[in-house]
Amino acid sequence: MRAPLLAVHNLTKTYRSGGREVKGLDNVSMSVAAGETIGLVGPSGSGKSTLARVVMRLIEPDSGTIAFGDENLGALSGKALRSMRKRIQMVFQDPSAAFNPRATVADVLADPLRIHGLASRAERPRRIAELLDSVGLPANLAARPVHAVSGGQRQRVAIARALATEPELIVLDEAVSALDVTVRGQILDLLVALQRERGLAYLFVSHDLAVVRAVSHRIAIMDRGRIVEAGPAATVVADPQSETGRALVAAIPRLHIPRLHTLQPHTSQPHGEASQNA
Amino acid sequence: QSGSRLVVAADSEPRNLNPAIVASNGVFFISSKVIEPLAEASFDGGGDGEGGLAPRLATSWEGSDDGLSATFKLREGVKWHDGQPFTSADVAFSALQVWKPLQNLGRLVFANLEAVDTPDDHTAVFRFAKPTPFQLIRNALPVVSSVVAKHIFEGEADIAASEANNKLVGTGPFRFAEHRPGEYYRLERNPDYWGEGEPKLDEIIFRVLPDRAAAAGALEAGEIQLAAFSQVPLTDLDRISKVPGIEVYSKGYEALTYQLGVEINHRRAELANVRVRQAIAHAIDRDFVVRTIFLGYAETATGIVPKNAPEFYNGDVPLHPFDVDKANALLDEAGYPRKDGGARFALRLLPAPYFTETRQFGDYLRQALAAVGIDATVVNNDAAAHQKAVYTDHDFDLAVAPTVFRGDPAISTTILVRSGTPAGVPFSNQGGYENKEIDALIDKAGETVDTAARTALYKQLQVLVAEDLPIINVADWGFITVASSQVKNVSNNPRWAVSSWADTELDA
Amino acid sequence: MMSDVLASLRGLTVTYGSGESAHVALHGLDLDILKGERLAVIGESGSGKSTLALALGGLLPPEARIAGHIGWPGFAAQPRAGRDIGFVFQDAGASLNPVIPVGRQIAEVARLHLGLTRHAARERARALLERVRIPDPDRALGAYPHQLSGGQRQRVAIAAAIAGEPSLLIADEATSALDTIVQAEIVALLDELVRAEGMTLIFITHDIALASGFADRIAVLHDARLVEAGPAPTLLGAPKEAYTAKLLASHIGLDTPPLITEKQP
Amino acid sequence: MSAIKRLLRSPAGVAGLVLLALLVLAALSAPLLFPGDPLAIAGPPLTPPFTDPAFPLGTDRLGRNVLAGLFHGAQASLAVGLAAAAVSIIFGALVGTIAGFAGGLVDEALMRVVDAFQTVPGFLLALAFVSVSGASLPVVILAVALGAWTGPARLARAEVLSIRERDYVAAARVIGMHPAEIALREVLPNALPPVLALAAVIVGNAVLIESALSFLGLGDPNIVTWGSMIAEGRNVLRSAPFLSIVPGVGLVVTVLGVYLLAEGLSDALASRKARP
Amino acid sequence: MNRALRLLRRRLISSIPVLLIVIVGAFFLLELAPGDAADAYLLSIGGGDPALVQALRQSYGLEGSTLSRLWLYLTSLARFDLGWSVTFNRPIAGLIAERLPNTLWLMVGAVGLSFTAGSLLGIVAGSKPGSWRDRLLSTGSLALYAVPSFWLGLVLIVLFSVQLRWFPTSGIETIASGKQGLARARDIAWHLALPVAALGLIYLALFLRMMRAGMAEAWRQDYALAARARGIGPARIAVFHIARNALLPLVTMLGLHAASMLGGSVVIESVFAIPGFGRLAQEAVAGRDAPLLTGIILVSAVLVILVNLAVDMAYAFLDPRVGANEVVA
Ligand SMILES: Nc1ncnc2c1ncn2[C@@H]1O[C@H](COP(=O)(O)OP(=O)(O)OP(=O)(O)O)[C@@H](O)[C@H]1O
Ligand SMILES: Nc1ncnc2c1ncn2[C@@H]1O[C@H](COP(=O)(O)OP(=O)(O)OP(=O)(O)O)[C@@H](O)[C@H]1O
Ligand SMILES: [Mg+2]
Ligand SMILES: [Mg+2]
Ligand code: NI
Repeated sequence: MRAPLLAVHNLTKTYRSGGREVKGLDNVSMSVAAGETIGLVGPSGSGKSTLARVVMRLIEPDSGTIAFGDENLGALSGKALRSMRKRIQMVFQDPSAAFNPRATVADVLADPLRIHGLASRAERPRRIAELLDSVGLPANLAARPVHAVSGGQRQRVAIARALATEPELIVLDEAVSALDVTVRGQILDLLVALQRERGLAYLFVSHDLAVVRAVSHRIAIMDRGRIVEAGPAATVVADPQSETGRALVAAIPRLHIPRLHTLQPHTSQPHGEASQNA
Repeated sequence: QSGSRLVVAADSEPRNLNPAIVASNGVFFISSKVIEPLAEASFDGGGDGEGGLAPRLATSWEGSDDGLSATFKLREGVKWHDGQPFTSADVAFSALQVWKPLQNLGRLVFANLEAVDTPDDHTAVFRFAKPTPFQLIRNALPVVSSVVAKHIFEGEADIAASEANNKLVGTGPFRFAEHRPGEYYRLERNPDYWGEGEPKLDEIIFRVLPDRAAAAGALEAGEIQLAAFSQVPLTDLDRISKVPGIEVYSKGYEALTYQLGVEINHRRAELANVRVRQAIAHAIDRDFVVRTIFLGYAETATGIVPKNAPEFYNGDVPLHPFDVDKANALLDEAGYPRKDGGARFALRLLPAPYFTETRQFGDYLRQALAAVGIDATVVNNDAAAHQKAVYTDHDFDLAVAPTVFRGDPAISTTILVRSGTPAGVPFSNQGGYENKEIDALIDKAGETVDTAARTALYKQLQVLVAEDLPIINVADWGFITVASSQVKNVSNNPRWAVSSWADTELDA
Repeated sequence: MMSDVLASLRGLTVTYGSGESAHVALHGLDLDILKGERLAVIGESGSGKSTLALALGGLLPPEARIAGHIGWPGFAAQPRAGRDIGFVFQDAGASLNPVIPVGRQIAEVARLHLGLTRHAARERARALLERVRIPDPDRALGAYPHQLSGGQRQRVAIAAAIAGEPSLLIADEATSALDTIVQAEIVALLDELVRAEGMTLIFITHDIALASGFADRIAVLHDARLVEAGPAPTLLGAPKEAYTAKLLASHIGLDTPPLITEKQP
Repeated sequence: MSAIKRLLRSPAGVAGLVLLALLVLAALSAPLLFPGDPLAIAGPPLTPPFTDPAFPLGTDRLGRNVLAGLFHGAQASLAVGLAAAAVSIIFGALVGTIAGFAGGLVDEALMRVVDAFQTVPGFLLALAFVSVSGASLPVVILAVALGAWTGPARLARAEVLSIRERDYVAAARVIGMHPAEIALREVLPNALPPVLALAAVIVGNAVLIESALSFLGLGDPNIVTWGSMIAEGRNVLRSAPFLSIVPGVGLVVTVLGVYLLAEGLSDALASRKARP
Repeated sequence: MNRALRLLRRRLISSIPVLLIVIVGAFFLLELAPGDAADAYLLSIGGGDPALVQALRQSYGLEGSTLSRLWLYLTSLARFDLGWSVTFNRPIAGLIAERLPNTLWLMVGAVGLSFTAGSLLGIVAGSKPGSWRDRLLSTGSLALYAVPSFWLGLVLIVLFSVQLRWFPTSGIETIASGKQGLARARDIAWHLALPVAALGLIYLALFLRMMRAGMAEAWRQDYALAARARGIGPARIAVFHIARNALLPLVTMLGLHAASMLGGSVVIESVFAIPGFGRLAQEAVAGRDAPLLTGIILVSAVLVILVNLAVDMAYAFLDPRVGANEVVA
C-alpha cells in the first residue's frame, strides 16, 4: 500500500456543555490513501461529523495529529493552512445551508478560483462553465442565485465548488442523505466517475451502510466517538465484527421483491426485525 | 374654629429651610409661618411712623444720624415654640452668628456690623464699624432679619450644616410639625402665639406639586385650597377664574417684584457698542411681552428699579420704545450692516431656566432679534449649567435673568451694574460692564446716610443705566395667587405669600 | 374482512394558496383504503404525501383548498382526529410540546377521548409508555421531551397517537429523521402495535425498501398524482408504471452491486 | 419572492408605509408650504383652529402658526428618529459584530458594557445626559442612542454567532477564504438585515423620548418638534386642547407608522427564513 | 433545583463588573457636567457672594480632583455606605429607602396591569389572527403605545380626577391622613390607580403584540398540529399548549424592559407628583449631586438585575429546557 494521503492519529475531542461532557472523538486513528474512498458509518451522534470537521480543520481537536501528504496539517495555521485547503475540500449535507443565501452559482464557483489564483478574472467564466459541465450542469445556470436551483442541482454545484481547486481529497458529510433516491443515484454516479477520471480520494460519511457500501473501498464504523471496526467494504458488510456493525447491517431495510408467489396480504415480520435487540 | 386645615401647593423643597441663613422666597414661603422677622412689609404704616413696614418681633426701630447704630425695641412676652422666652440675646446671636456671616443677603447688608448691644432683654442696639444707611437696614428688615433661637444653635460647630435648620423652632403663629420629603410639610397651630386671636388656622400643609398643570388640577378638584407664586400657569388663569368657588389674586407681591432683564456680555465687541444695545432695546416690544407672555400680569420696565418701589423709582429716564426701523438704523450706524443672508451677526442667547416666562421670553427675544437681523441661537441649560456658563465662565452673549428687587437698590440691584464682582456670583454684573461714573455713584450711595440724598443718587443711577444700557430691563412682574373662596385675608400685605399668615382664615 | 373499505378518496385535489402563487399538491387522487390493511404511500419529496395524510385527518392548513370527495364508509360518522385517526409525524422532537411532561401529553388524549378520570388517564399513559417499550415508564411520565432520545421521543409520539384507541393510524415519515438502527426499531414497534390492536395503518415514506418490508399495499405518488397503487407483491414485482420501476432501480441495498471496482486503484 | 414584495403584501407593512410616506411628504414640503422660521410669531396668540383661514389649525401661546409647526415638526421628528436609529444601529452593530467575531475576553468585556447600559433605565440616562450636556438636537439624538444601541449590539452579536456556525461559513473556510473576507462577505451581509429591522422600533422610541424630554424642558428651543409643541400645549390642556392634540396626533401617526412598518418588515424577513 | 442555583450563581458573578461600569459611568456623567452642586444651590437661593461660593464648595467636598472623589465614593461604597446627599442634606441610603417603595408600587402595578391584560388580550387577538377583533386590539393598543405617557397622564387626570373626581389628581397617599395598615394600603392603591393606568396602558401594547405574535408563531409549530391531530380542541390548544410557549418570550421581554419601565416612571412621577425614584433622579441631576445620582442608578441597576434574575428563574420554571442537560430515562 502506498503512503496514505491523509492519516490521523489518536484524535480526541470532548464537547462540554452545561457541565456535561460528550466524547465527540475518542482516540481515533485512520487513514485514506490517494484515489481511495473510505466510508464512515455509525449511528446518530457517533462522531462522524466531528471527525470530518476535525480533518477539515473546522473544529480543533483536543489532541492528536493530522497529516496530509508530507504536511503536518494539524499544525498549520493562517496563510499556510489556507493555501493547503486547496488540496482538501468538503461537501456538506444540506445543500441549502451550504451557500451564502445571496450568492449566485457563478459567485460560488468564482471564489475558490480567485482565492487560490487558479484563473484570472478573464478566464473565470470559462472555468466556471467547465466546472458546471463536469458535474453535468448547463453553463447557463451560472447566473442563477443558488437558492433558485433545485436541491439536486445545488448539491452538484457544491461538488463543482469542491472540484474547483482540483483537490486530492474530498470529505463528503452526508452529501447525499437529503436527496431523493433518483437524484441520489445520479450524484453517486457522478462522484464515482470523477474519482475514476481524476484519482480523487473521498472520505464518505453517511449513516446509510448500504450507500456507503456501494461507493467505498474501505469502511470504518464509528460508535460513541470511537472507530469500532474498519476494513474492506465487502468484508465489513458481509461479516461485521462489532456489535454496532452487526446492528447496522441488520437494520438496513431490504427491498423485498416477491416472486409473486402469493397474492395474500403480507403478514410476516418486517425485514429489519433483528434490530430489536441491538 | 377648629379643624381648619389649609392645603397649599409648593413647587420645591429647599434643602436648608432656615430663613436666617437662606433668604430666598422658596424658603420664606414655608418658614415664614414659623420664624418671624423683626418687621414685615405692609401696605400701611410702620413702627417708625413711616410707611411700608409692620412690626413683628421688633415693635419699633430707629437709626442714628451718623449711621453707626440702629436701635430695636423688641416685643415682650414672646415665647419660642419650645417654651423658652424670646430675648434680645436671640437677636444679637442671630445678627452676629447667622445673618452677618452666613446669610446670602445679610452678608452684604450687615457687612459692617460690629456688635449688638443688649442693654436689656427687649432692646437690641446694632453697632456698625462704618456708617451704614438706616434706609437700607429698614428696607432690608423683612428679608434679612429672621430671628432664630440662640439656645438652639449655640454651641453648634457649623451652624450652616445644623440639623436644626430643617426642624425649625421659631416664634411664629405655626409650629413646624413634619416634613415628608417629596410629599408635604405640615405646620400646626402655635397656641402660645403672641398675636391676639391668632393664628386662625389649625394646620397648614404645603403639598409638594412640582408640575404646574397638576397644581391647577388639584385646586379644581378641591385637593388644595391655595396656589401662590403663579403655580397655576398664567395661561390657565382665564379659565380657572371662571370656575365657581375659585378666586384669582394678583395683589400681595408688591414687595416681591421680579424683573425680567436681558443680561449682556460686554466682552463681545458688538455688544460693547452702546448703539447695538440700544438697538436691542428698541427691538423688544415690551407691550407684547406684558400682554402675551405675562397675559397682562406685569408692567413694562423702564430700568433697574421697578415701579413697585415708589421710594426709589424714577420713570423720567430715556426710554427705548419698540421701533424696528430705529433698531435697524442703529445697527447700521454701529457698523453692522445686514449681510447677504439678512443677518448682521450671530449671538448665543441663554434664558434662565427656572421660569416658564423667562424661557418664553427667550423664544420671543430670538424672534425679535431676527426681525432686526441678529441671528440668535437659544441655548437651553439647566440651572447649574446656566450658573456656570453665565456667571462663572461668562460663556454667553445675551442671557435672560429674572432678578429680584429686594426693597432697596443696595441689596441686590446695584450689583447688576457695578464692576468688579468676582466670577461665580449669580445675578451680578458678570457681563464685564465697567462704567467709572456708575461705579462712583454706587459707592457714594453706599456711604450716604441721609435718606433723601441717598434716594436722589439712586434716581440718578436709573438715568445713567437707561442711557448706557449695561442691562436691558423689559418687564417687572409679580405673581398670582389662586385660592378657594373659602380662604380669607389673602394678599393683604406686599409680601403676603412669604409672610406669617397669622390672620389667614378658612371658612367652613 | 380485508376488503371492507375504510375510506374512499375520489378526485381528491388539494391546492395551496390562490391566484398565481397557487400550487397543486394533490391532483385528482382516486384511492380506497381498506380496513385493517397496511398501506404504504411512497413518493419523493414534494410529491404530496403529507398533504394526503393531512387531508385524511382534516388537518390541512387554512390556505389549502380541497376539492373532490373523501368518503368514510368504514365509520358511522365523520371520523375525528385523535379518536378515530391517530397521527405520527416525522419530527417527534417538534411534535411534542416542549414545556409539558410527556405523561401529561399522553394522558390528555386518553382523558379527552376515553373520558377517563385524571388518575385513570395517568395510569393509561403509563401503560402506553410501557407498551411502546420505554424503559422505566414511571420516570418517563414526568420527563420533558428534551430529556428523551430521538427514538424515545418517537415512541412517546406513537403512544400519544394511539392513546385514543384510533382504528386508523397514519405515520408520516415517522422514521426518516432517525438513524437506521433506531428506524428499524420503530418500524418493528409500529408493525407490532398495528397488528395487535387491529388498526389500519397508512405508512408514508420515501424509502421503497422500507415500504416493501411490511406493507400489504403500496401507493406511489409523483408530482401530486397517484402513479399507481396495488398489492405490494404485484407493484414491486411487476410495476406497471415506468416511474415505479425507476424508484425500484434507484434503490441501493446491501445486495446492490458496488458502483466502484472494489480493488484499490 | 423578494422581501420587498412580501412587505407590500402584508397589510401592516402597507399601512405603515402609507403613514410614513405621508409623514415624509409633510416633512419635505414643510419648507415649501411654510417658508421661514416656524417659530416666528405670526399672528394673535391662541387663535382657535378653523377660525382664521391664515391659521387653519390656530396659533399657540405666542401666536405661532400651529400648522406650520406641525409640518416642520414632522421634519424634526423624522430627523431625530432617523438620526438616533442610524447612530444606535451603526454603533450597536459595530460593537456587536466585534464582540461576536472576537469572542473571548473582548466579547466578555463588550457584553458587560452592553449589560451595564441595559441595566440602567434608558430614559434616566437620557435625562441626565441631556441635562448635563445642554439641550440641543444632536445631544437629544445621542441621548436616545445611548439607551438604544444595546438592542442592535445584542442582536448583531447573536446573528454573527449563529451565522458563524452555519455551513456556508464553514464552506468559505474550506475553500481557504481569508477570515476578514468571511466576516465582510459571508457573515455581515446576512447578519445585518434583522438588525436593520430594529431601526423602525428605535425611530418610534426616539420620537417618544424626544417628546418626553421636551416635556421636562429639555428640548432644543431653536427647533419645533412635536414633543415641544405638546409640552407647551399641556399647560393649556383645558382651555386650548388643540395645542397638544394636533401634534399628539402627529406623534401617534408616526409611531404607529413605524411600528406597522417594522411589523411588516419582520414578517417579510421571517418568512424568508422559513423558506426551505 | 440545582440548575436554578447554577444560573443564580453565574448571574451574580457576571453582575459584579456590570455594576462597576454602571457606578463609574454614572459618577463621571455628573462630574463632567458643567456646573457643580454649589452652582446649583446658589441659583436656587437667588444669589450670594464669592466667599459664600467658596465656603459652599468646601463644605460639599468639591475641592479635590474627580478621581479622588470617585475613590472616596468607591471606598465608602465598599463599606456599604451610599454616601451623603448635599442636595437633600441627608444620607443617600435613607433617601433611596424612602423613595424606592413608591416607585416599586408603581412599577409592580404597571407591569402587573400590562403583563396580565396584555397577555390575556394577546391570547384573544392571537387566537384568530387577522380577524377584526385582532386588528382592533393590536392597532388600538399600538395607538396607546404611541401616545406620550405624560400626555396620557394629564388627560387621565383631567377626565378622572378633575371632571369625574373618581381618583385623586396626584400624590402617593392622602396627605397627613394618619391611616395605617390596610386602610393605608387601600389609600395608596387608590392614588396609584391613574399613574399605574398611564404607565401600564403604554406597555400593554408591547405585551399584547408580543403575545399575539408568539401565539401565531406557536400555532405554526409542529406540536400545535400534533395536538390537533390528537383531537384536542382549538381553545384548549390555545390555552394549555400554546399560551405557555408564547409566554416565554414575554417573560424574557419583561426582563429586557424592566429598565425602560423604570425610566418611563420618571415622567409619570413628575406628572402625578409621586415622590419616587424618577423625581429623585431629576433632583439629583439638577443639584449636580453625583453621589446621589450614582446611588440611584446603582440601585436601579441592582433592581433591574434582580428582576432579570427573577425572570430567569421564572423562565427556567416555565421552560424545562433551560440550563438542563440531564437525560431522564
Ligand atoms: N458543538 C457541539 N457541542 C456539544 N456537543 C456536540 C457538538 N457537536 C456535536 N456534539 C456531540 O458530539 C457527538 C458526536 O456528534 P457528531 O455530530 O459528530 O455525530 P454524527 O455521527 O455526525 O451524528 P449524525 O449522524 O446525527 O450526524 C454527539 O453526541 C453530539 O451530540
Ligand atoms: N402550507 C403550504 N403552503 C404552500 N405550499 C405547500 C404547503 N405545504 C406543502 N406545500 C407544497 O405542496 C407540495 C406537496 O407537499 P407535501 O408536504 O405534501 O409533500 P411530501 O410528499 O410530504 O414531501 P416531503 O417528502 O418533503 O415531506 C410541495 O411542493 C410543498 O412545497
Ligand atoms: Mg453528522
Ligand atoms: Mg412530508
Ligand atoms: Ni416477504
